[in-house]
Amino acid sequence: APRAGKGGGSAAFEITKDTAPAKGTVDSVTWSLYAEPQSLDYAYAFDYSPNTVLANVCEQLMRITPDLKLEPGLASAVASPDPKRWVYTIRSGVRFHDGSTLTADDVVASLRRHLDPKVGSYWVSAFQNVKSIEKTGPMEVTVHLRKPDQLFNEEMGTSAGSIESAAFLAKTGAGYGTPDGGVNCTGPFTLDTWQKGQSITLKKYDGYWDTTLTPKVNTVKNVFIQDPSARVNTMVAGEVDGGYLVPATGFAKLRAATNGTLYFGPSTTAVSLIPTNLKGTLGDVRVRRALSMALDREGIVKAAAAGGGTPAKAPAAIGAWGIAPDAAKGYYDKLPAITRDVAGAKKLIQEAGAAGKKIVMATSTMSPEISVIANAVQSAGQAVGLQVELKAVAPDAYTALFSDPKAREGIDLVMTIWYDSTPDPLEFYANLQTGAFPNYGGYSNPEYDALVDQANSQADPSARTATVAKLQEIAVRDMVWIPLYEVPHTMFLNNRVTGAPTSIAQLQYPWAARLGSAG
Amino acid sequence: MTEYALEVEGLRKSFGGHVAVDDVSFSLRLGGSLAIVGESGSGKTTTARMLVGLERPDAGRIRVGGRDRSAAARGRATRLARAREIQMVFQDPYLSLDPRITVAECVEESLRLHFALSPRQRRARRDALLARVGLGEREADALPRRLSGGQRQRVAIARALATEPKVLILDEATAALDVSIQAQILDLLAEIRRDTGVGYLFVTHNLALVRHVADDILVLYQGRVVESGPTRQVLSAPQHPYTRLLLHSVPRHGWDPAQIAADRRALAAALQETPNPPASTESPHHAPDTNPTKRSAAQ
Amino acid sequence: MARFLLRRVAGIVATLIATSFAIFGSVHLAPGDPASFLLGGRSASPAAVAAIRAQYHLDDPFLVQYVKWAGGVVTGDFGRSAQFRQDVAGLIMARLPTTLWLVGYAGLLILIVGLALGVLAALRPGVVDRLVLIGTGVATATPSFVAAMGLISLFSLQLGWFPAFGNGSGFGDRIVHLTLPAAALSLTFAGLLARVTRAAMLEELGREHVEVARSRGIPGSRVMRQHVLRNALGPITTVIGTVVAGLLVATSIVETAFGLSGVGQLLVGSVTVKDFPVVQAVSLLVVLAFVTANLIVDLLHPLIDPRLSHAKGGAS
Amino acid sequence: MTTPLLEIENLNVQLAAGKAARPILDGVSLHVAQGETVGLVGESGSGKSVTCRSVLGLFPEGAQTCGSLRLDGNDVLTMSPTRLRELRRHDVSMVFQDPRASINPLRRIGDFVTEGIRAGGVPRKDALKRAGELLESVGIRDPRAALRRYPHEFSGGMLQRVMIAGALAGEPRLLLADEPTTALDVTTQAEVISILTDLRTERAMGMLFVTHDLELAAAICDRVYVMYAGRIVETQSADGLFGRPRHPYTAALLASTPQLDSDRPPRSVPGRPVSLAETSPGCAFAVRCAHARPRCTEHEPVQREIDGAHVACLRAEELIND
Amino acid sequence: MTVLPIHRRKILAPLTRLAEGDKLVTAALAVLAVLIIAALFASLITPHDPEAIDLSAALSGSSADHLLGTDQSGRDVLSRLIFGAQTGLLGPLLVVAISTVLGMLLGVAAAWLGGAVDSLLSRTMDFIFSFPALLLAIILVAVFGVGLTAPVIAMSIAYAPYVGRLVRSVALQEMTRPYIQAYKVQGWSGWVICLRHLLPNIAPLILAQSAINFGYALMDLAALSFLGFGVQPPTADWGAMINEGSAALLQGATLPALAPGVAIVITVVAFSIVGEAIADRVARREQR
Ligand SMILES: Nc1ncnc2c1ncn2[C@@H]1O[C@H](COP(=O)(O)OP(=O)(O)OP(=O)(O)O)[C@@H](O)[C@H]1O
Ligand SMILES: Nc1ncnc2c1ncn2[C@@H]1O[C@H](COP(=O)(O)OP(=O)(O)OP(=O)(O)O)[C@@H](O)[C@H]1O
Ligand SMILES: [Mg+2]
Ligand SMILES: [Mg+2]
Repeated sequence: APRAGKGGGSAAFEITKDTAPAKGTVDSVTWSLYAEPQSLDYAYAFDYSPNTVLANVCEQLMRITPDLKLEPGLASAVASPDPKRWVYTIRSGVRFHDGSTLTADDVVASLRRHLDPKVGSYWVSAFQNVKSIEKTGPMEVTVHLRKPDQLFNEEMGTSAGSIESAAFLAKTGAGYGTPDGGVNCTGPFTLDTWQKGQSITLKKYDGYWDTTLTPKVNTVKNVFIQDPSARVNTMVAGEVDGGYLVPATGFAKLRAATNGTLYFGPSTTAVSLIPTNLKGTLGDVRVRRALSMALDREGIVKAAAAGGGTPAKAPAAIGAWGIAPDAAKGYYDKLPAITRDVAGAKKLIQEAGAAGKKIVMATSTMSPEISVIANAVQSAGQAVGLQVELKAVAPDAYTALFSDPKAREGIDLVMTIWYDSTPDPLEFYANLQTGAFPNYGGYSNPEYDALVDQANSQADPSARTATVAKLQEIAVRDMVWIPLYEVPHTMFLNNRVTGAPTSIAQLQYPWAARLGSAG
Repeated sequence: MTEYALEVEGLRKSFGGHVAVDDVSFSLRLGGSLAIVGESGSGKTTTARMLVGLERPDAGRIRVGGRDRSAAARGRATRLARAREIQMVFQDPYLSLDPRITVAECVEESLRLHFALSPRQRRARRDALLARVGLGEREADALPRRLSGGQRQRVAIARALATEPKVLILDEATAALDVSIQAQILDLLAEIRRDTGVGYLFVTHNLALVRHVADDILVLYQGRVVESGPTRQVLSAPQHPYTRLLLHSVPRHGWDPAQIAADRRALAAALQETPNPPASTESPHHAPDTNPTKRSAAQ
Repeated sequence: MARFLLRRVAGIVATLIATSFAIFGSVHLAPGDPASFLLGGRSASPAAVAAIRAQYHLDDPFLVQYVKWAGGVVTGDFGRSAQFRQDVAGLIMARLPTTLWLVGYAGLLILIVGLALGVLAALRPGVVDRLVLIGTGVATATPSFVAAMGLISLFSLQLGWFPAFGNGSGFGDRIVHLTLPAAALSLTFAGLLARVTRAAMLEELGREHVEVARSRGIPGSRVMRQHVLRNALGPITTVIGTVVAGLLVATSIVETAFGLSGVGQLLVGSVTVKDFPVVQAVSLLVVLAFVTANLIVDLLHPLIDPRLSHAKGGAS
Repeated sequence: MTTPLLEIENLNVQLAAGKAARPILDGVSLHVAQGETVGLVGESGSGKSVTCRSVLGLFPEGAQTCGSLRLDGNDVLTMSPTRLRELRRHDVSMVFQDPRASINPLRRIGDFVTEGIRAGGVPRKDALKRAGELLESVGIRDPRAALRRYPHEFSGGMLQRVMIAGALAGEPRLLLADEPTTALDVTTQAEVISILTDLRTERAMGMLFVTHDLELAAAICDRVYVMYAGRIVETQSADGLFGRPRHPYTAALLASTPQLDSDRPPRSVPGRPVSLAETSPGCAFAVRCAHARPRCTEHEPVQREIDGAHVACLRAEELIND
Repeated sequence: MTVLPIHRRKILAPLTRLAEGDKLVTAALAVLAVLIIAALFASLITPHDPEAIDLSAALSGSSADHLLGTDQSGRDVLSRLIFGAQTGLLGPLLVVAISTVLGMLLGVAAAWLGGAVDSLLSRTMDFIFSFPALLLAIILVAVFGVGLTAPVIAMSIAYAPYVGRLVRSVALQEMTRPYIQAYKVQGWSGWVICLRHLLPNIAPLILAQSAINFGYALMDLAALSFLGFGVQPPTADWGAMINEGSAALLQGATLPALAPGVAIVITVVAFSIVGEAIADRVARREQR
């Protein structure tokens, strides 16, 4: 059912699950990306722009569908004979773009790259429990785990599970995934040309195995338009046919456009504040809760997201519960409502004896939301008697906050826009386990840790989500992250074309294969 | 020995490959007056600059009152001592005073540097100096920009006299002035010499002027001394053809420029020098036969 | 002449060596571990860090690193971009055409508009001069990014005359795409050139030889051309030299403001993420362009002013 | 005397209103006949150059003029710009004081010499040929090579010859020489002067020779005008002027000039030369004049003829006997 | 009673002399006065706290309460503009002060000492000169991180040769003037001559150049802020405001970006007018 946003009058939005199916073929489509992919190596595909391209070119072992379900991909079957083992049966008759045939060797070579420190794969956390990856038959690969890991299989639907021809990997070496080296995977489209700094053009691949996804478009030209205004303007002007991740500042303009439609789709994205120093002022849960209570979430949604968002109760978006969407609603409703209560928050701060204490929040010019939210936090802090100091850092330093513990020194709070790649809420909540890499604040709770392990060994989705629900409760109770709002996935589509999924699954699902003419 | 205020021996200076001053020797008696004459680029100014230490001689000796000053001045004491020996007045009255410093201050500065006087003594001395060169209170408080060329040259003379030098070098000091003013300055200089016994070294190309101001004369031609002696003698019976040429060149009644031009060519041929060396062999800093007489209107 | 040229080229090489050393050295001083960036924000196991450090020779002593890098530069190998995992040379080459087009286009605009306005102002004292002075005064004071905003809002959003983004391909398309960026880029410099031209011409106008020419019955237009403008070329050329060099850096702002993918934007993007190999290479390139532009200006000067050819000691 | 070549009558030049408004010339009258050399002497700021330039119709910016200035009977002040250009190209030429500043340093000598005639439509080749001849006539060796050289390759004396050659290119009948040798050495000065006097006799040109050197004027001029503060104070034949100066200013000027042939020391004149704008009513020289009487500062002296000399001094007659 | 006005007239005398009745120069001086007052007393005259947000009033247009409207966070644009004058003027002031002092030292030392020192210093200046200011700033930002410090240091260094070359050539010219030589002959030491006579006499020219450099420094620093390398949010800074405000252009709010843009232009124009007026005066004085 469509969910109405409450971002305030004119800014309300409606979730559209999907667009109308394509009626016919189109020769070429121009699509906007907000940045040039730095690499098309799946091992480094950890951002919107490389994933949006690769989803059409490099297929994974598993597939995450637009309605956020997991289904077989290049593995025709997957089995877990015991909790510490995943056995993948490789689909036969699949050809890489160069015509060679997919075998277990390719799968082993592709997956093992994530384990190689020289590669420095961005997906290494998905493989944190992997002991070994072995070929156990001509078309069978077995992954041995150190401890039960349900998430691993789901991650195989992301770029962590992308499969590249072993021969091609060997041949291109360090040049793999660059504009010169290119890629040679399977997928409905092949990488045709990569004009550095300008565009990546994909061409329809005739030998694609899955005939349900035979492209209706011959070429897809992905152009890189960094400037948000330029991106919106090209859409309105019809210079591009569409694009995902529309800048919030352009909503009004795109809604008013007559040549296309602005869609809000299902998403796993939530915007949160991460207390990165649980030994400082924010170490006291009352202070975190007070800050949360004092925040004007509606105002933030309006100012930072131009109304394109809904205030959130939990750090993982409700859309992240793709494996059990209905149960998720129930769990979510049970969470305490977040109402703005400045007086109450002030009292809480007094109780905690934190009045007048200092919180340092990082801010950056990297994206406009950051400073709006930082300003809002500062003003909320002021209202409850906290002293919020904004520390401006450069974009590179802001990125480093999430990778380098040293960079976080002296900083209490950072804002993040977090999305999950899999439809499993455990993906998010596992992050808060003791010692997990994204557990930036160093939160540690034995009860929580045990529950994470428990969930990760529960093969049954409903059982697992029930456990995750407990995790969610604890995380919200302890305010490990302070939830702000959820944002829908956005897409603009010219009236000429239709069929592209609106959901965030486009990051791993061959979205362009469904694109075609509207009439 | 000590009867000379200034003794110069074998002075030599070259710029790059060009020898500007070559083996120049002369001496100036105490309270005497010597003129260095010669055409443009003959090395007059360079000689004068070496005497006051603005240029280092390549070779040769300079002695003042028996003391050698050929080497570079080291230390404040030597510097000051030398400044009290020789002073100089420059050609262009419009550029030889700091535009930001009043006349009184200009003279006082110099007194302050050289003599330990009480402020009152200093002021008195300053006023005396200014009066000496014929400047009153009104001019004393003025900035140079308010003064005429002649007045400025008076200030420059007062400033030079402030150190009580034995020798005063006047490098074309009246060339930029109108003749009526030039005559005033010449009167003034004569008076000062009478009163103080300072020796003059006139650097000039105006032979008529030399006749009236100098006891002795030194003729330079292409950096070398071609003739020297008492003014009267040299002017009435010049020995060197160049001196003769110079003398004939001075315009007067019955003057024959065509003859002079011919003489000049003959002289150049005799000395195997081109009369007008192409400028490319000359330094770019100095346009040799342009007399930098930028005569600005005195306002 | 040949000796002079040789000496200048040697000077440029020395400057470039010093520059490269300075750039490489200062980058070396940068706090933080380049390896942490190379891992792109994911968990960094010590093994991964060590592997990256070895791969990028980060453990070698500074001088060894420098010599290795400089040796590569000589053969056109500027190293590998950490951000794009590609050869820096390739990254730059791909973006160079856009930047060169932009600089060329802007340069042309600057020359034409700047010279024309400067000459006009010098020739028409009074209202025209005053107008040009005010106009160019505002132009020189308008930062390119402010101009960019104004131009985009007016010409591509309101009027829709020009596309709002893209480099274009092919001659005509490029011109259409690069017109607004070139206009934004040239505004300040054209104003500057106009003012310098005006001042140089007015200075020449006051010279005695101009009055002498007039006194000889030479028609005014001819005096303007052969005495005033001709003699003003010296300072004008000097300014054009600095303008060309300034343009290359200013492109970073304009390319960023217009979302053009050129070398300038690459530099800015690389600085934001500390992609040092790219920063080093682009900086070196800009400095090279700068000194080359200055060399050309210096070579032009003797042609404009014959007095200089002798002063420089060239054989005539 | 037939109709003079140049006839200036009662020329007044005044800088226009505004801060800089002031008079520069007051009632200047002078004439130059064909083949005559006329001197114009005076101290700095007396208005010699302004007078000289006005013959070419060149006035300081914003200057107002009245009076008449006729060349061959045609009034320069009311001439059309085209006619004025013709006049500058063909009838009157000027040699300036500083040749280095007066010749465009960036153009070849050939360009300078020929530019006047080429502006008049003479083809380049012919013009260059003519220029070569001219350079030869002013004593420049290898004139063809010289045409291709640049001003900085010449010494000041040589450059002044080039300037003279350039002035002669249009075959003028009147040559204005504004202190043409002040920047030169005495020996070089003699050479340049000899060239000028030769040419004048060869071509029967009239010449207005401006200088502040009285001796020089005496040596080469037929007649001399003496200027003081924007006015002509005395006119006489050269011999007369130096033998019997009628105006106290002329006398004072002569007395203050050092003489090579006489032992009489230069006698100074009190005060300093003034410009017209600084003068008070009456005789401008009165404040410096040893012979001044109170009436001198009350009435402006008018020029009178006394023994063939024109003098503007109230006491000229009385002083003859002094 | 009369002491005060006379005193005041004395202070303003150089300025009125500079303006000399020229309306443009008077206006430029007035603009600068307003800017300096705004920067010094920003907290007294701003109608709102420049950092006070009001999310519900985000991007409201011009109104009686917010004369120049509000930005994305609902902050008062006018107040931010006034506070922006602080960093807007402080940065260039530092750059100009440091580069002028540095350039003066280099230029005077090169001119006065001559010889090997001159060629060494001139080479050094040429070398620095080959780094465009903005490039040097970008490199230093890459190395030392964003903020005002790295750009100010970089631009001070990069601007120094401009001043240094000017000072050197002017000083060389001035040194050939006999008054400097007269002081040498008088026995003054080089230091005293440089400080008491040479520098004061070339100072107006340097001042003129500095005023013009001020404008350039302001533009360069604003450009760096615009690129996100300079002054960082939430500090009000014109360049940063344009950067933040440009996003809102799409939403039809022009004031948040336009206002600081216009402020930059006006300030730079004012500085260049004053600089040129000073240079003009120097030139006219030289002519006399
Ligand atoms: N600083 C310098 N560098 C190079 N050459 C110089 C320098 N100063 C003087 N000369 C050269 O030395 C020669 C003599 O110059 P100097 O100035 O002494 O002549 P002068 O007799 O004073 O001439 P003038 O009458 O023109 O003043 C000239 O050829 C000049 O070019
Ligand atoms: N272009 C001008 N603008 C303003 N005033 C001028 C101009 N030319 C000359 N004057 C003034 O006219 C007066 C006479 O100047 P002029 O140049 O004729 O004097 P001069 O007799 O030639 O002096 P000098 O011997 O110095 O060349 C001076 O007071 C001068 O200031
Ligand atoms: Mg000399
Ligand atoms: Mg004159």
